[in-house]
Amino acid sequence: MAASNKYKLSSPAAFYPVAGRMIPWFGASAAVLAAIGLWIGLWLAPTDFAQGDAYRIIFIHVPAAWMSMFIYLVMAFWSALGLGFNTRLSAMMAQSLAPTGALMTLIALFTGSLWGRPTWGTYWAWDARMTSELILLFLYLGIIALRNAIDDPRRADRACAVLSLVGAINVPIIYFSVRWWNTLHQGSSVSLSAAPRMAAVMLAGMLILAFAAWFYTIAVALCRVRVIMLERESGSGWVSELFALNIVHLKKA
Amino acid sequence: MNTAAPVPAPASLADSALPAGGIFAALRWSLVRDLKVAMRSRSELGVQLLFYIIVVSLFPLASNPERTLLAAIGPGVLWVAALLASLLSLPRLFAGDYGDGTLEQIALSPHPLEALVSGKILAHWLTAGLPVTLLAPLLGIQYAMDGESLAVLAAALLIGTPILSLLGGIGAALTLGLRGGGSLLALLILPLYVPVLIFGAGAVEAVRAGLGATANLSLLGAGLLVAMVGAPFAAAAAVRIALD
Amino acid sequence: MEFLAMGGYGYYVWGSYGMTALVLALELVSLRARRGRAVAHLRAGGLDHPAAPLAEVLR
Amino acid sequence: MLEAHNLSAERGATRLFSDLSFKVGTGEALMITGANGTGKTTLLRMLAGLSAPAAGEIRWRGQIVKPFDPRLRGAVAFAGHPIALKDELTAEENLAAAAALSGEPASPDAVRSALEVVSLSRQRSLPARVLSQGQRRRIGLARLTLVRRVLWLLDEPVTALDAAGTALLARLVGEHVQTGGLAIAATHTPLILPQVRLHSLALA
Repeated sequence: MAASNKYKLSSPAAFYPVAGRMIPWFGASAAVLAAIGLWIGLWLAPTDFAQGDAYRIIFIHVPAAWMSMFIYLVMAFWSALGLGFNTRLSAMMAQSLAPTGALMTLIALFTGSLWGRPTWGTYWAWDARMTSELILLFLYLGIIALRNAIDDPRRADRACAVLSLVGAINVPIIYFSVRWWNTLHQGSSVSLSAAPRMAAVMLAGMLILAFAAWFYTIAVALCRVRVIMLERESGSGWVSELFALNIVHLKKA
Repeated sequence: MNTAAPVPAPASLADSALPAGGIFAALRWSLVRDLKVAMRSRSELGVQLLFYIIVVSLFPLASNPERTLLAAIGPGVLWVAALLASLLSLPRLFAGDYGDGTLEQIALSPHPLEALVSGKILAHWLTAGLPVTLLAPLLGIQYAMDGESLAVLAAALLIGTPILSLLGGIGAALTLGLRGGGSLLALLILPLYVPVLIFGAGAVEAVRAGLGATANLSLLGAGLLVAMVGAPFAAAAAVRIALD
Repeated sequence: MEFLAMGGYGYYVWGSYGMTALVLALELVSLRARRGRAVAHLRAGGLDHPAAPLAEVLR
Repeated sequence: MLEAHNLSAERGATRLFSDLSFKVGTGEALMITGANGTGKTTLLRMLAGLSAPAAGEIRWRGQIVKPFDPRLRGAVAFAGHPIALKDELTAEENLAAAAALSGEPASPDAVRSALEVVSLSRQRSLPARVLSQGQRRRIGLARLTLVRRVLWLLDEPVTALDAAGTALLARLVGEHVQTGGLAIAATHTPLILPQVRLHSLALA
């Protein structure tokens, strides 16, 4: 039974080399898109009359914020798949996305606060979107902490899957309640969404950088999932076979 | 020695039929049993209630007890303390049964685990959430809150604290038997408590601002309905995962 | 050098871009280190606990 | 009829046992022996439907059962380690709760007679906290007689039992199996079960 699904993509043994081949492609396209995006954001886009050049931070802040939300939903998707069909690979994919998602949230937070300083005069103004990002960061850290607290990989996969699904249901509720709370107290004057009117070139810059971030995330996630496989499948045959070959190869060279 | 043992005819239940009484029998079983166990260790309940009182009384010491300031921070303090009190009493929900092996018997019962878990969550609310709800208005007087906001505070807590128990039940089941369970549980669950905190404390704020709290209370009510339907399933799944 | 000044907001703009680049670089470095540890662990026979006798490990 | 087909189990990265197959029919008992850490308890928990095997499948009455399968939950009485008792509740309350949990609530005198079988009627209203390990094990036996289940899964049932207790255990298991039940026990000291078709399975 094991031999037949060795070549089905859902088995780690078959996915390991395939992921290996895909990583350079995603990495390269991420680099190219990032270069174009940065060139637009830092050079091509005109200086804004109100915020001067400080607004250029949105070319990093907005894509990172988008990605932090998007990665969480993709993670919840893989978790649901892993929980539903009991496939180890999808659970490993969910596990590999969490750190990058947390980092994207972190980037969104500190670029947002660095942008807030010149525009509102303070690093943190309890703006609706920034507050929701902060809570999203806690959700990510909760999943990573739960993952580290459980030794048995199978239980860790399923527990983190339940947590990320419960979290995914709560993310829109949290965003809605924080926005409600924000408008109730501060009104919309102090809000990041009061970005300068969106010239076409700026939107293009942000979209390109968003895709760059997405390809970067895929490349990193594929790298990490391969490492997770090495860590977890060390008992199974294909890993030792993989490394037995390397060792022999090394001896010959 | 004693009379011949009654030879049990090994009748097993019809293969997958729900036992008599269906989900309410299951819910009642775990509710009554958990309340009986809780009543037998009443002192622990008292200590957790004292925790709520102490935390609430600390804040005036940390700021100048000037009445208008206290009235402004009152709802927030009473609500955050309610979150922490609920969090503190959550391990009682499953950890005892997990430790003494009864959780396995509950999970292996023909009764639906979701109903059994709901009964336990209801018992937790009755012994943790409800006392806090009844106590909060009294403590609100310490915070120079007028009668109307105290009433809305009690109403918001009455609807909000069951949500805390329901969401908390999921977290308690997920962190069963883990190292650093307490703080891990806080990290997992407090972000999910944020909407309840916002609408709960917001209800009292809205009344003080003269806007009326119906919007906040109805949103809390909607949250409660969703949590009542969804949380037991997530918690039951988490229990099964923990027992694996 | 006007480009670097960013209209006086250089600190914030380059701060943001610099920190982002730093964070991403750290992620890649830590991932490579994690892979190195996993491979070394496999090369050492893939046993969960170190193969060396306990006494030697504790020393 | 309980069948296991090439079951295997893992704990962390190490494999406990693999390709384990056996059959236990009605009126039969199976003794599982093996040193500590060979996976006896893991196997019993798998058969009870508490945990999923790493590979292989379990059939109950010819149908494959997944963990927490309702069919299995209606048929299994699992006496694990530790005995499932609430320290705060009395012996009687624990038994009544266990019976109600099993879906067939027992009348107070049924509970009392079950306690009498294991000669614990004098300790009827003592909280389980104050009972000795042997007495707690006897309440576990009383639960087996009270909660009528076809498949008994017993994990180290003899521990902490005195000679009389062990004899009582053997008699109860024997009667259960002879009246068309099944029993699987993980044990170090083999149980002497007269006139019972006994299989044994050693885990290495």
